[in-house]
Amino acid sequence: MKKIINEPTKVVSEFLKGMEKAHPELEYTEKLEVLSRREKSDKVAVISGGGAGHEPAHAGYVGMGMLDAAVTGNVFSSPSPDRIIEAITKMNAGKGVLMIIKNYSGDIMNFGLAKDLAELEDIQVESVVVRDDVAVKDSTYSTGRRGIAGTVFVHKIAGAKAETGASLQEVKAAAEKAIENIRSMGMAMTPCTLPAVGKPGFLLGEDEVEIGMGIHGEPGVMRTTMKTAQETAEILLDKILQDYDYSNSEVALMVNGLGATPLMELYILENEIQTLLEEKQIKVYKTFVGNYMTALDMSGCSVTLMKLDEELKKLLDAPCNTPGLKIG
Amino acid sequence: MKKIINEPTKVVSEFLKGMEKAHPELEYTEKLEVLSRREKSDKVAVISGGGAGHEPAHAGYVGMGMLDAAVTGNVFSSPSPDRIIEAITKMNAGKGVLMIIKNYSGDIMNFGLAKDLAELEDIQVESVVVRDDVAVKDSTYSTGRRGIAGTVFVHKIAGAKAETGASLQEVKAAAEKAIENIRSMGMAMTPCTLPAVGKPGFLLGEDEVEIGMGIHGEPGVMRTTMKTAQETAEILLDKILQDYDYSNSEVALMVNGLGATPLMELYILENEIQTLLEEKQIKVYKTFVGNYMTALDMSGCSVTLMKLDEELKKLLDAPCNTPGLKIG
Amino acid sequence: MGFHLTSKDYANYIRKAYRLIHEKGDYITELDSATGDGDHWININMGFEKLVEAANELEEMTVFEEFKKIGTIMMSVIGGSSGVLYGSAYLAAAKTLKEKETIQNENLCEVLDAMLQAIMSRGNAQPGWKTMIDSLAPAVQCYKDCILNQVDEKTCLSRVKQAAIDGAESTKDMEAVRGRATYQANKGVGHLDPGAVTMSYQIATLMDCVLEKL
Amino acid sequence: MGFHLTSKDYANYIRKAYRLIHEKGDYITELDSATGDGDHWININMGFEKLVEAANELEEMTVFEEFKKIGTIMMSVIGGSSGVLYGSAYLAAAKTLKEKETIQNENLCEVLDAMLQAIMSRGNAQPGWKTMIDSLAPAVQCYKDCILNQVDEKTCLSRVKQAAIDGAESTKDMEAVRGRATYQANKGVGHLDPGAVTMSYQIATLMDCVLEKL
Ligand SMILES: Nc1ncnc2c1ncn2[C@@H]1O[C@H](COP(=O)(O)OP(=O)(O)O)[C@@H](O)[C@H]1O
Ligand SMILES: Nc1ncnc2c1ncn2[C@@H]1O[C@H](COP(=O)(O)OP(=O)(O)O)[C@@H](O)[C@H]1O
Ligand SMILES: [Mg+2]
Ligand SMILES: [Mg+2]
Ligand SMILES: [Mg+2]
Ligand SMILES: [Mg+2]
Repeated sequence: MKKIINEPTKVVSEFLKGMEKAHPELEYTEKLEVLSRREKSDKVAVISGGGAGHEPAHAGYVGMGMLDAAVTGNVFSSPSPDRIIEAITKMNAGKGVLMIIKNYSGDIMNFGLAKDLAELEDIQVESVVVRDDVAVKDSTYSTGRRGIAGTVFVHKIAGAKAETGASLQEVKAAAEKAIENIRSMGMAMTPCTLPAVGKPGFLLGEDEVEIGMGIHGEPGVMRTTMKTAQETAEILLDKILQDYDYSNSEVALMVNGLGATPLMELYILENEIQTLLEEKQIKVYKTFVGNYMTALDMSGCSVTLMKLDEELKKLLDAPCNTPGLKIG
Repeated sequence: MKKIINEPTKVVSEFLKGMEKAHPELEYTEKLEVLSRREKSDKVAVISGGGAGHEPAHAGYVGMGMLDAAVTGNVFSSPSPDRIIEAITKMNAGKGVLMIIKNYSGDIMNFGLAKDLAELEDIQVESVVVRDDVAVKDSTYSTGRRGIAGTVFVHKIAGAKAETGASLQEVKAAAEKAIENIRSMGMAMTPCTLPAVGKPGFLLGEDEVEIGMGIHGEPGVMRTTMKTAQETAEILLDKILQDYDYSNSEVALMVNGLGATPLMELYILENEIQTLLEEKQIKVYKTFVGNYMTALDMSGCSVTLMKLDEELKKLLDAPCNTPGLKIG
Repeated sequence: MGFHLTSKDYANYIRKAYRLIHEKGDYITELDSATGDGDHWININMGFEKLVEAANELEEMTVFEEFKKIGTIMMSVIGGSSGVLYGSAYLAAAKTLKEKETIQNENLCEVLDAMLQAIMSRGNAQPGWKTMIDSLAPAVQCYKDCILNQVDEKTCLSRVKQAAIDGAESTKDMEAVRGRATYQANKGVGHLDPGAVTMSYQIATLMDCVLEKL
Repeated sequence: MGFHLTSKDYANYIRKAYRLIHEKGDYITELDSATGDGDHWININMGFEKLVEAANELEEMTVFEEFKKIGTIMMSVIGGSSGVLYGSAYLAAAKTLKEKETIQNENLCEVLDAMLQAIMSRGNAQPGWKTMIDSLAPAVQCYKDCILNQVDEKTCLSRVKQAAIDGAESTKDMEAVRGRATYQANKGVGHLDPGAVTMSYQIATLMDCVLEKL
């Protein structure tokens, strides 16, 4: 394993220290692994978080127009409730706190417990759960769909809504509208290596890819041979369009890299996706190409669509200034 | 080789088509592989370019406050003079054109020939050559130092100066001042694979890294075992500080990923660099962490320092809005 | 007459459980990589490492305080799904030990039962869903049966141990409903659940520790 | 009486050179990977591919037009260092062919010399600097010597071919001054220069083509 680290157990705290030094407008709370905006504003606080390993998510989306704080767990592990409570109490300005949770058992349980505890302290906390990954069957019986790259759109929408001075319920409603309209689908070409494990968690053959693999290297839905960019675009988009009707609508498109995929390849894929969307008369209002929600050093990609109405367009276009996303 | 591409010979044009679609403010000139700003402004034009494979460089730095156009060659191959002339004639607004060239024989020759030809058409063309890589001995006899990640700072400075309405000579002077004050040093952990070749150009052992490797996988100055982030920071920074005296000055710091290195690791390295710079009383004015100048799918990093005076600070802080860098 | 488990005994159990868990690193990581995200061992191992560091302190506490402390440490150090589940389990178990000086046979059964209820409610999960519950639940059931049937302590403890181990083994054929194995097309069938296996290590070690006291 | 190389002959030479270059892909890529950036073969191969596509057209031109066209194609298709160097070389060589119908012995020597001068001036490079020049320069020198000494054409052409091949071979022990091999600590010593090797392929193939005409 070749990684630019010191000790596997210290990666999270050193990463966040580095973020604080690189971005003086952000503040790091040691031990609790919370990164927050230094200037607390008088509005609904929007927080998110989860296991580390998805950089720039989530710490990279802290800043004007997106998150007020991000809570980081160990690599691929949900943060514990005490960390989450720190973010809640620190950023609550009396208007309440919205938690944006990706749909994983661990996150649901930890954020859920933190919410219960915060409410005992009379802090108003609401939560929304992102479940955009169409690789996983939705189900009310099981945990259901995972939250993946689409989460970044939810951060953007909720953050922009909060900046308008909206109420907690309104911010929550905007986030939920976004969630309703977001679907994603991913593909992995190489495994990822947890720093503390030191070797990849699984193997893929020289010419194999895994469609639908999760952002923690959880097994996908289909293993197949490497396809062309065009075929890959078709496979990923088909799965999304089968699940949700985007026809005759305007969408935001995100082509996301999982960490080790060159930007050139992401744009090549994006080019194919645009062609397909045009054929299907789905109009792309805004496009995002880059590493937004990664899986350590995995190579691969995901495609996300968010259907837009006038409100979502306005919120998407609203300015934001975070290390991971700048608009306006 | 697993790459999200269609055909190796088409990667450059498909990538640039994807960029045009994702960023409607940019325009792609087919065949000549030029990406330019759609709105031509009445100022000195700043152009750059080089072989593909360094994305977001150079096409990703086209936009307000940086480049007016980028010319792309095949992967790792300098663009031919006809492509460069297209960028020059297209973006010249009568105030002249500054070409920012990375110091490689091929680029020097191709841009040089293009300059000669453009001057025959009565277009004023000036050029500056970036040679920031301290891994290579500087020399007037041989080609001398390569241009690597520091080039992005030169784009920023020259672009900002041009936006002020400065003359070609003034823009050139600002770019040269930046170049004088920039040094970089890199390290590679894995090789890169040219799409048309399909297998890595060299091999590194399970625990080996190469200090000073170029952004085309050109051999470095020393092969050694994988070091901790702290040791890596020391090795790279020492080499830079041995070459140029940054003591008691303010600097811009860039910790650049070569393509496949997770952002988390770049911030961990940056954290160590900041500690070392603090010890040496070098004040960091602004920090950049991310994939700015890559080498296809190589994993590794580089560190760049630019010494700042008041003019450079102002130009660095000036707003820019490009796919690869947004400020203000 | 039966056993009396002191807070010192429990601290010793922690040390012993840590050794076993620590040793099984590659195996557990492999299990979580096959159906999950590969971090289960790192996290639980780190949790036990911290518990062992605190063991001298734990020895001096009442069992109530000791369980509360263990729960707090586990919740914050382990993180992930297991952290909050074990944290909730220990905090719930602590409640059954208020004002107790030692843990005796019936108490131990109550402790395990409280843990089970806490995990099921926090995890919103049932037995048979391919989780740590599938090791703990049969162990608790077995314990209750033994007490009901007045089985002698030694036999009882050995049976509980075996039930936990068999329970973990039984997850192999189960389809996951909770946890990351649900994302797999075949719901993880054919693979052991890592959380059930580490649960069985803890129960087995605990039973061994108690058996030594008899 | 000596050879008369027509534009059709030269187009045939292009086809033949392409076959040889195409065949040597792995070898040349390996050479450029060892001391450079690994793209030399891809680029020159692509250039020749385009030349072959244009070969029918080239056959119909005067040799002057043919060389100009080849230069333009090479410059724009090959790119990199080699593209601009070969482009300059062919454009300079074209000038020596103005108003000529065929290429005869002395003309061919002039063509190669013009190419050499163009490459040296565009590349700002000298013989001995571990570049393509180190195959071309000795070939030109040899050609000039043969003409001076009135060596018969057959012997002359064979010697030129050998000089190009030996010249490429001689780059193995040279230290690079231009090109990417300069970035290496040992300046590429011990490795052949890829550009010199592909240059020697072209010269050797060209000489073979001419020899067939005798
Ligand atoms: N909702 C749940 N209820 C009970 N146990 C669960 C639940 N979700 C996960 N588990 C248990 O946790 C184990 C995984 O723990 P861990 O790897 O720490 O968490 P994560 O899945 O968040 O990475 C699983 O093997 C399973 O036994
Ligand atoms: N300045 C120069 N003068 C003459 N030949 C050169 C010069 N620079 C490079 N070359 C030749 O070009 C070859 C490399 O070509 P190529 O791989 O296409 O270019 P690049 O180095 O830009 O990738 C070298 O092997 C060398 O023979
Ligand atoms: Mg996890
Ligand atoms: Mg090249
Ligand atoms: Mg896990
Ligand atoms: Mg080359």
